[in-house]
Amino acid sequence: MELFEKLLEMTAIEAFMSSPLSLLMLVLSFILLYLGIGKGFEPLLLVPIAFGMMLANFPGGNMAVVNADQVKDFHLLQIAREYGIMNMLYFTLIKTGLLPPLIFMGVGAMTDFGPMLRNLRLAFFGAAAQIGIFSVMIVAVLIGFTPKEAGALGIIGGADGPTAIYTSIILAPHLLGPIAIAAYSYMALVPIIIPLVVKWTTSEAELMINMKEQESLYPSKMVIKNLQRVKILFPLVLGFFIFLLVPSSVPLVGFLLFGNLVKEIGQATNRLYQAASETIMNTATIFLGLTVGATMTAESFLTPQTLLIVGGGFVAFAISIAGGIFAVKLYNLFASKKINPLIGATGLSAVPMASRVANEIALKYDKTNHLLQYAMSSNISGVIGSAVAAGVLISFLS
Amino acid sequence: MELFEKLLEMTAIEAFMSSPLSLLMLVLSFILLYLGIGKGFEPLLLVPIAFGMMLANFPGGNMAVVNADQVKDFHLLQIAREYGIMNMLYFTLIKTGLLPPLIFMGVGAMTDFGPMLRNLRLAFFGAAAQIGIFSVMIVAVLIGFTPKEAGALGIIGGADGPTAIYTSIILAPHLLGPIAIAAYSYMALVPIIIPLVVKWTTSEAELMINMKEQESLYPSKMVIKNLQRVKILFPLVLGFFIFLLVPSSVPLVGFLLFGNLVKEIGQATNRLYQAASETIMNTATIFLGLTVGATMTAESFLTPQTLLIVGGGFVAFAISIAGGIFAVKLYNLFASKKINPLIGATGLSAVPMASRVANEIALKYDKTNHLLQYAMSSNISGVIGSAVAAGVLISFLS
Amino acid sequence: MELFEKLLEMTAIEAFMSSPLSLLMLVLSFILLYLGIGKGFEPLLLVPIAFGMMLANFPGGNMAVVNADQVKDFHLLQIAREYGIMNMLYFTLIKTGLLPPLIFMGVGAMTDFGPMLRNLRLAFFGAAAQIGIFSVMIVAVLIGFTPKEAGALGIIGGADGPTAIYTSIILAPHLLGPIAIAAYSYMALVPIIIPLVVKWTTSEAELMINMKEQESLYPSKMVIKNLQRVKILFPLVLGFFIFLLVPSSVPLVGFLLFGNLVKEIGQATNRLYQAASETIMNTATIFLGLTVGATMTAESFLTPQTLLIVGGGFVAFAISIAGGIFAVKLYNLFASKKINPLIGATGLSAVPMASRVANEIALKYDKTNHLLQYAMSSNISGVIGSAVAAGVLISFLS
Amino acid sequence: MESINQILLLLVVGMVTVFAILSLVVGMGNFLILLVNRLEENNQKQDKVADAHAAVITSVVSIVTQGKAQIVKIIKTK
Amino acid sequence: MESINQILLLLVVGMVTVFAILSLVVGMGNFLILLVNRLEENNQKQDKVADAHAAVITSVVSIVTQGKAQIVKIIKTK
Amino acid sequence: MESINQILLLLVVGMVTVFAILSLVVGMGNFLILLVNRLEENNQKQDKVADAHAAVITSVVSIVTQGKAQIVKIIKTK
Ligand code: NA
Ligand code: NA
Ligand code: NA
Repeated sequence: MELFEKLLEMTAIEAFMSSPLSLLMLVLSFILLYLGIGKGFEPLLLVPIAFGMMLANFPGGNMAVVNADQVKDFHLLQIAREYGIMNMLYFTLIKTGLLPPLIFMGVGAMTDFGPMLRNLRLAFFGAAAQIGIFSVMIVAVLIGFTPKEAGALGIIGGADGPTAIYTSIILAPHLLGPIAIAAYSYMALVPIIIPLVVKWTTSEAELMINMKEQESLYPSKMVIKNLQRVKILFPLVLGFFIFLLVPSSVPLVGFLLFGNLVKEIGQATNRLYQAASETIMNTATIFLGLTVGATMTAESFLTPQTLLIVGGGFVAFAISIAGGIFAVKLYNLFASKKINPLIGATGLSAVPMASRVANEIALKYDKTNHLLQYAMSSNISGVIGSAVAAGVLISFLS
Repeated sequence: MELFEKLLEMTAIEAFMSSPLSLLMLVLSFILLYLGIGKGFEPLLLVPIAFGMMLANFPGGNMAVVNADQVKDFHLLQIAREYGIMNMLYFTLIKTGLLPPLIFMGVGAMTDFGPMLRNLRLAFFGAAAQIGIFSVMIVAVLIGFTPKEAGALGIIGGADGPTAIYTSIILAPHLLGPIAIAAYSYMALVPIIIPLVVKWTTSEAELMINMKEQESLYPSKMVIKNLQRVKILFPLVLGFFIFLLVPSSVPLVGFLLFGNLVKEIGQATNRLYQAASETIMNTATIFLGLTVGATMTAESFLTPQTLLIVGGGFVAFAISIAGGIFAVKLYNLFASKKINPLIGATGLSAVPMASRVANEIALKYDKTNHLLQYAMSSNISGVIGSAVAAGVLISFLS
Repeated sequence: MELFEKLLEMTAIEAFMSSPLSLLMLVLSFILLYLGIGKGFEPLLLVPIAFGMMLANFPGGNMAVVNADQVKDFHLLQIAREYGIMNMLYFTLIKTGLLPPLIFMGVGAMTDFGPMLRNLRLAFFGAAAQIGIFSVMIVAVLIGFTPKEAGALGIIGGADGPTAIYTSIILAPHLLGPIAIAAYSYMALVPIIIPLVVKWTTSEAELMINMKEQESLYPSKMVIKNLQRVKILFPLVLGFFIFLLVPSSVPLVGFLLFGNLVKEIGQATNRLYQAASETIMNTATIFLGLTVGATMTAESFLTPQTLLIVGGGFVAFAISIAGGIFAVKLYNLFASKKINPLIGATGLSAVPMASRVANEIALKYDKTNHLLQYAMSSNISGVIGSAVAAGVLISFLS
Repeated sequence: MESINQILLLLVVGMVTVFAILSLVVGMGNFLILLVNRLEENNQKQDKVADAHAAVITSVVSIVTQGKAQIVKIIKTK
Repeated sequence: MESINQILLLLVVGMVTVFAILSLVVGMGNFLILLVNRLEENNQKQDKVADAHAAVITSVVSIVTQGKAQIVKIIKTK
Repeated sequence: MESINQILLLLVVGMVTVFAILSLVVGMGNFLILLVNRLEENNQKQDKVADAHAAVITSVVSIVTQGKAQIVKIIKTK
């Protein structure tokens, strides 16, 4: 019998009995794994997040990220000794805010500003589509979130994973898990959310506005004679102004533009491009996913706040999409060269999924209306828009 | 003359005179380099280990890993300042237990569970072949090792580098160097050890049991209609039960299964697979090798314990192989569908070398007896077996 | 009006007004970017250095590396919390001296000692070309630099980026920025500096010495029957002696030779070669560049010392080149098999640029005088020469 | 002697656990194979991504990425 | 109520800033395109690396690297 | 003045060391070349992996890895 007791003691079975909610968390992690693997919802992030969540919820596995108060003033070797490698990774890579800028460097190295530069005018709509961030923030304050928490919740409406994670780390690290889950899930659900909001807010006539037709009716005078050179100068000059006006966005936008710069320079900095877009990006994604997942224990996740975040995140997405659409409608009231409101719908970012969805919707109404290149313009500018919005929130709230 | 004194002072010559054993360590490091490069013994590990050993034994080079007591409560910047970069790397990456799980993630990403799933029954023999671990542990306690040291010594019989290193880090970090050397050396010597043990324990008739013949005599009813889907579900479901029953094995098995999962999902998580199997794996291998090598200074390595570890490691390997073989013999007593005892011999792991060796031996006795696919089943299950055994040891002894 | 005030407060505009010199630093960073991107001056290093410099000089961006005294006894999580991720990276990766050895590992993995082994005699001139290091050091002490600072300044004459950075980190971290800039800029300017010094110090007759002609007049008896095996043994045996005589050079030379070893072993250690020459190298280059750049704030950079470093660095380069040339001339006085003085000019290192420049100059005077392979010998030995010189400086001054 | 008893117990616990886990590997593996086989039989008729649909996806990706990306594999997710 | 006022102000500040930055994106982008177009027109005649020169570079690299490296792209830098 | 003397001494020590190390490079290099040449001469007759043996290895690897790996190089180790 001693043997059986020893065996039982070693297992996590008794511990599960005393905290049965951990089992619920395991079920949730399997659901997320199903969404990531079976349904293809942002698998690069959802699979490691869900796996980290699973590991964290086995009592005795020593993989759950502990409350920051527990490791106050600990140095990282102490954290590793007391709470294991997952906490070491979390407090070194995530809590310090290191990984989101590194991932943004990779995003920059994989972003082509070409479509935006060819349709610069449309970049405006990436601004209007940030309205969901601030609207939901206000609602969140009204229903009892602190301003910091409200800001972190609102930023889900920026439809940008690293931006949402970075903002949460700084403003409300205790909500990091649900915010990351909500951000990536809704980004994966963009093919459902955008058509829904579009149906509520636009008419068939508007959706039939053919971008190429408008282009030939009112041709742009602008010709780009050396796109490559423009693309090298663009991150430098743009950086100068953004850093000047919103210095708190430097960690995100700075690394984004650096990654983009080493890509556009080409062969001469190819080694840096490889590091930014592959080596660092892929490694950072694994560690970000696993550690963010490991923050989601029953105690930290199964709270009313999580439900509000999941709900609020959806509202923020919807308002952002509607914001972009109404900005286009407003523009169309005054301009003779009309814009398809779908171009506004992609302003929230979720690159490049949103653009593909917009393109598909447009083709349904007019088989010749290939507006993908146009949608990419507001789509990409939405990334800059939400990173700047994050900078403003951090600057005012932290 | 002042010049000559100054020059001499700068060199390591005087220091070597006061610690001539360091020269012996250099000779050992060159022998290991010869084995790794000239003889092809696990060069990926033995070359960096030997090089780290060489660097560590030049007095004044500041590359030897110091005793953990000397850096008690130091944070890593202090360690770097006082004891240089090798200690910084060692105490951050190894002493915390970080690298072995990361390497196991890579092992998982390079492991195909297919051969095991196609011959599941044979996976049992990966359990019997762990007996060497526990037998040698008992002997070690009897001859005076502490239980923790004995557990770390026994785990050499698991024939799995990262598992042995991880267990040593936790149970007996002062023995890490010789245990790592013994583990990787005997894994390299599997082509010599397995034939030896097989000769001692099996008859020619047994070695002539033809697996494919048995298969056609007693065909299995099981058909796998979608191996890919099974391979995705397998790490998840298996993980659930292992983590539940042996939560202390989560750092090893959890990362192994995560690496395997991102491989099997395929294109959707290819970036994670790249990071796990290349970027992280290769980088971790360099740092693991160099720092483990750098723990082997004359004081820490030239002890009677090292000889006992080298001897005990060999015995553990031999017993594990014999354990697997006898388990097959026992099975054959009762079953009509016979199994070649070589399938048991590969249960200790040392993937895939052990399977190749078993295959070669079988072919010597029967030119049609290609049992590689069968051997891989117990071979791979032996990896899980020893990781679980390590979890049990850690859970009971640490 | 409150709105406008709030907006202004968020920006860096007011801060720039109180520290207008930061604007000058931004101008300098754009000049460096122009040199790196537009002129192709060592873009792999100058682009990240310049970008880091730009980020650091936006007040409020929290990207400037602070004085080491400010973070005395801080552990890295504290540094991250108080001073942001750039300081975290700097104090973990640079101040500890970690990255230059890792980069040297990559340099080793990309260096082929073949040309040097085929023309071993010429390797001597890599020694003479280190004279610039020590001469400028003496001058620097005379004009008021401390010996440590003088050593760090002199090492620019080694024409080797990682060596210069490593030496500065240890001897004079407050001068790291300008020394790194000077080292990489003059390495990029080698196509201008070498011809200049050659013109001042050599006659046309000397430049017309045809290496292949000399070779056929006085053929070498040495034949290499198995270059591959020599190349594997070479780093090991050479390492033994260098580590014995100058143990303080182990962090640089040890990692260089390890990288070279895993390259020369070939397929068996290909994974380590990949990690050394790609994964670690590229990642380290990004972080080295950005953080070194981020040390250059107006306060730390706009000092008289910076001008002296820029001037002294040039003098060190010139003296080193002349040193190599005069060593050849001296040799030619006594030997009948003459050597083209351009072989001496490449001894300072700046591999492989210096050799290409020497080759081009030689071809101007004699269209058949392809001396590239010969120049590579002294060129590569110059890397070892300056790493050893750095070891001596560190050993005596730190 | 106490210590030796503990260590002997550890041998038993260890081998029992290892056998238990590898039994689970075998059992679970067989169960998963059967489960997936069952699912396969049900889904077999509807499990191909229509060729026409695939062609559209391929061409869209080609446009978006200006020919830099290509479709390696299309997985039906619903 | 204080807090709500602050948050409303933050909405205004935030949206103003985002619009300002994206106006800069548009303005700056147009300016850069025009600037580069102007530079292009001036440089157009002298902007090709002579084929002869390229051949020399290619062969030198091939010698230095013993055929292991190849010229991917030659950029004129002055 | 003390300091200047030290620095001058450092110049001498430094250059002497650098010359010593590079002499070792030359000497050691020549020694290794001769040593390896000698070894080569002795081993020359027995230094090839038999083609038949290589074919077996290649096919085994191909089976084990289901065609995913290929033999890049076979080194004789004993
Ligand atoms: Na956005
Ligand atoms: Na094993
Ligand atoms: Na040099």
